[in-house]
Amino acid sequence: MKPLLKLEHIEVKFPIKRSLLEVIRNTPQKLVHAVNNISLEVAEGEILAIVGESGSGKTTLGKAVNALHDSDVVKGQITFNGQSIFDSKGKLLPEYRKDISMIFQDPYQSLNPKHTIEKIIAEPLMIHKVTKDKVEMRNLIIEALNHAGLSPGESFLNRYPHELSGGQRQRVVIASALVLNPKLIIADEPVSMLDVSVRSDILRLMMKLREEKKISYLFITHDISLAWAISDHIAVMYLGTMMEYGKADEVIEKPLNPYTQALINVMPKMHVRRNEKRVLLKGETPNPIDMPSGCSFHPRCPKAQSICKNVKPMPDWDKHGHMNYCHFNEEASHE
Amino acid sequence: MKKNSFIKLFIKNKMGRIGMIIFMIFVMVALVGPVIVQYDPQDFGEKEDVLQPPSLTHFLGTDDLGRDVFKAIVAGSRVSLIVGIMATLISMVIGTSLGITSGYFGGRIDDFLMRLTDIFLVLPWLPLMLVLAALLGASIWNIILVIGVTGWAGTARIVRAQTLTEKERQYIERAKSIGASHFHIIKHHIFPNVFPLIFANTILVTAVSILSETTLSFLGMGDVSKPSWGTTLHFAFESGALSNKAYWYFVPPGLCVLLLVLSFTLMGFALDEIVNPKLRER
Amino acid sequence: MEILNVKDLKIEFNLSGHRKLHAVNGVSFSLNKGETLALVGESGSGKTTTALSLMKLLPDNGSIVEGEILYKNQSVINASAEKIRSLRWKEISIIFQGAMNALNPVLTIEKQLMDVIMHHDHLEENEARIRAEELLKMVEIDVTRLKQYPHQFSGGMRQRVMIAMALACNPKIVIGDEPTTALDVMVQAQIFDLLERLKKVLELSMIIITHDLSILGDTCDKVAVMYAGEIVEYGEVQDIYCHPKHPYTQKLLSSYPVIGGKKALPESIPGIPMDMTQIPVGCKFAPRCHKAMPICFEEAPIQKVENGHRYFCHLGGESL
Amino acid sequence: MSRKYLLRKVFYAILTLFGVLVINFFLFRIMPGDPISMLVRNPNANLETVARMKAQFGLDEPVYIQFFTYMSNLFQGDFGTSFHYNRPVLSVIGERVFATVLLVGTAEFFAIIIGVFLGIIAAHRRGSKVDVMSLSFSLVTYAMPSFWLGILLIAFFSGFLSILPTSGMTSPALFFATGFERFFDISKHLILPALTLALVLIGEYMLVMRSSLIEVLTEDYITTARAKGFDEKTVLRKHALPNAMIPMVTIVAMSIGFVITGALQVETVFSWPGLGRLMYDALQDRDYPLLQGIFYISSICIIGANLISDILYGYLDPRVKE
Repeated sequence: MKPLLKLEHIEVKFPIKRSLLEVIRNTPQKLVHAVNNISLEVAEGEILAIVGESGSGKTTLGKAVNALHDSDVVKGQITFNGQSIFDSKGKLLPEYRKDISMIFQDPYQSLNPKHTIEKIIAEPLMIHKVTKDKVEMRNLIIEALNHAGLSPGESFLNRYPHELSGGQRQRVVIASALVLNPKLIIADEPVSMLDVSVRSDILRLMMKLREEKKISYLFITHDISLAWAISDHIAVMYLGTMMEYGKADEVIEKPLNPYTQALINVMPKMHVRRNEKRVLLKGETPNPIDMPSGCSFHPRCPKAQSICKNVKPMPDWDKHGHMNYCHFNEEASHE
Repeated sequence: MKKNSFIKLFIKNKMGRIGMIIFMIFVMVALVGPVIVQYDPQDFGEKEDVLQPPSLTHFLGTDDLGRDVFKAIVAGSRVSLIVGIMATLISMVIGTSLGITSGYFGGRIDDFLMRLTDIFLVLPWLPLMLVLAALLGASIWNIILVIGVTGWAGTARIVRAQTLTEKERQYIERAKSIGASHFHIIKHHIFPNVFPLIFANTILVTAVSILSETTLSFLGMGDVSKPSWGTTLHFAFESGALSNKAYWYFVPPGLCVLLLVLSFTLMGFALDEIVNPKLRER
Repeated sequence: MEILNVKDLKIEFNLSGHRKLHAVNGVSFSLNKGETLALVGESGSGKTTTALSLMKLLPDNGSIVEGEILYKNQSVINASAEKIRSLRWKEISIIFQGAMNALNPVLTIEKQLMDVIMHHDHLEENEARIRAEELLKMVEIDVTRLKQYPHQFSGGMRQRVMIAMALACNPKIVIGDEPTTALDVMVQAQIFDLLERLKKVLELSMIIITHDLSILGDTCDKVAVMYAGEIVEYGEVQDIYCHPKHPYTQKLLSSYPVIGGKKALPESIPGIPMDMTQIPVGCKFAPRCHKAMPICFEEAPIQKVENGHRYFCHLGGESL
Repeated sequence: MSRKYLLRKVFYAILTLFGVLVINFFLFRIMPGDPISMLVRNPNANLETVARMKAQFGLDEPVYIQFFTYMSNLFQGDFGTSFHYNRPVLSVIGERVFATVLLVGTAEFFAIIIGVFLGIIAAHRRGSKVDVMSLSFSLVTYAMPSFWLGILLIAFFSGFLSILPTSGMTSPALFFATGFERFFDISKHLILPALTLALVLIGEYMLVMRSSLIEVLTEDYITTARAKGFDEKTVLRKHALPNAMIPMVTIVAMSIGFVITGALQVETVFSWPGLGRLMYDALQDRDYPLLQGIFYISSICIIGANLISDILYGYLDPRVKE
């Protein structure tokens, strides 16, 4: 089926501000290689999880798709519903903003404390001039609130964000995304700041919206088990590069890439295993300014060979559409 | 936080309450006073009326030209208040708009505006005012303009700092992702969140403006046709009220300035404690 | 050998408007030498307050109103200020959460390690510096970074510095307040792996405060699940994981997707956390409990014990 | 604190100085009614001074040429000649600088020590009697016009208790005295004006120190320090103060700028022969070159003070990267 969203060779490189002195001595412009050469497709109603640690560029990718970075920093082609999101002059097509919306990580910060809930949800309607008449707008808002599980919607209209719990606030954010009935929602760590007990409510709401409204999601998270629980496909990112991509069950049960294997191996499991020897990667994700040569994971990879140091691997796709960005392809012994 | 809880917190704050009461008294005096008490700086009293101590006819005695000091103070209150508030409005408008623009847009505009603010912060403000007042002539509107134009730098710097923090908040990014324009973001998101700080700062800047007006008038730059407390103090000092111990002539006007400015500082600090969560009592 | 015993601890905070916040209402637990106890609960459950009260580190509007804390059989609550200060960091120390700026931003790491060593162990400057270098080696940080400032360290590295500082005076108990919450999964595993090795070498007993049940398997022996200022369930980690008794613990455990298990998303706990300024009659979890019975709203549940596995619930199991 | 940070700050200081210089130039030229018409309105201006004024400012040449002559003179240290004193502006200023530096220096010295000390105690024992007392003292002095405070002190000390001289820097009889006698005489005269200036400053420093320390005491690293078993005094001295002092440095530098203008009021009231008084008189006599010179010198002092505070800030706060 025709992909809803298609990303081809997306690159995001932030220039580091050079001081006057450096400009005069024209020292080379240093770049932060946040995202390098990512190509993805998201079908209608599909949930694609992007998994990675902090510094992997997953949020930058999400924002790039949402056109939140200024265009001279983002390279590569983004096509939505078959056509590019920028018109010939490079300006963003206005209705793209209606078809796509974003849920942010921190429910305490993503709502303006000075606005009532009604004003927050009315904002997208106002910006896109969906309707002039007050009553119709209010009904749309109440409907969105009910849809997001905040029923009865009327009772939330003139309350302020600080009167709501984390979970309720995240529902308001979802309601304000729903009101423009988007086709794609980019959810950047939507539940990581919520108490565990409230988490699955929000996830179940997202799944329900997928069934009812055929909304597809770009679900960005650092928690690979959460990604497995809710998404159809998983893409694992490290230092701006896509290390592995495939169906959720396949990537979890038969991880091919050493980085994914390490991530799954280190995931806390609900049983005592203190004495087992676990494969722990040494060090932390380096800063993406001076990128390691060859495969960017080679300094920390337990299976690194000399080839990894100087040759960039080619993404290798198997017949089930399971991609592994690595020179070696044997499955890990999986307990 | 909602409006009425804001006011409730303000009333509950002891400093805020005292400040508000003093301020209200002066506003009453300024509004009602000149209607009841006609004070004409030109009609000088008779010779024997000069420098009389406080008495029933003249509650606060008379000045070196036989004029009633109490009437002068009542008339002066209106001038001091008006000049203080008007000058502050000018400073706030310039300071806020520059602060928000340079904070929100950043880049070259920010650098240029910040250098401009630095220059105004560095210029010695009183001599600058004196020179401007001297060059423009000592009418009350020039005084207001002069104080206003030289007083905006501090506000600009504070507002810019607050805008920088607001700009990084996630609800700004959310507004951008919905497609909100810069103007919409500033109007609906940045300004409402920076306003409490602007309001608290306005109160403190008014205190400084009143002090500036008094000092300018004391140094002889005031508008003689509309005497303020500073002008009264100027004539008191020039006429040597000090040496012949006419304390009723030079103490009350100064005291009024002190109380009015104190009322603004008290309110300003009370607001600051409410706005700044770190200072708030737990 | 029991090193710490807490009996019916009650802590209250007085808020503006004469309201009282009952942060901890009757908590009892004990800690043996070399054992690691996890205090688990969601935000507002009183777990951090309980831990801080062990060193009487409550903020000025908080106070211990009831109960007893015995450290090596000496009362902590009515110990003199002098005694408490000598107990802090020498006997009990804390690893604060990495995300907070628990390290002084304007002092070098070296100064912050040495000042507590020189204070408690009365060492000379150069001896203290050698000890500081030892500590950094222990937590696998390059010794040359001693002169650097906290802002020059990444999240994971800052957490290792906190661990080094917590071990500076060879304390008997180390409290970890959400030690890995703000860190990536990989760094979190490294930190727990490091703590495991240090515990064996130094025979440390630890109290880990966390809201994340999934990490208990990595480091803890005993678990105390807390809700609204009370311990609702207490027992061995394996016991809690395999057959949790209290509905709240059951619900919490089911909220974590387990790879390989079935994919259905569990029901979450309805309602919002309890308002701690009032003390309701009956069980505190009743309003949000999916197995609540009428009795739960009238009487507080009494403690039930099944070979070391204690829980407070009117439901099943033979009561004490 | 890297070299780049230092270079950048010096560069900005020079830029600001240039800005002040430009404003200074235009201030006296394009104001409604150029200096000549100002002078003409001044009763004692005769034709000869008007002509000299014209030559001095070269008002007939186009503005940009005036600007270049103005700039080149400045670089050779020639600030023009004062009309009133008929001597180079720089030398007139030179004579008066010592008096202002003495006054401002003493006032600042005591104000910083007492203000910071009071601020620390008030913050440390927040809500206690000391806190309320010092808070109200500061709020009152902060709200008081300095010249009026001066007048009150004069009235009090010359009226009821005449042990302290209330005007001038040296008593007439001892004009030619030297050595200890002169020092003692000057310091007697210095007490009241310095006290006036200091009182206002103490209030401001105390308020800034108090709120800065209160904010620092709520930080997490203070809890860590207490958890380490240090007593309150050590926590305050070793962990709280190094952080709370950082904003003080900027505030003190900024206030040095304001003090130079504050000195103007005090010097006028106490007729203290400093730069402030010189400017006041220059204004009365419409002596523009002198006014411009004083204006420029005080701006340089303030820029210098801000630069020093930026550098100190870099030392105190290691997080200030380039």
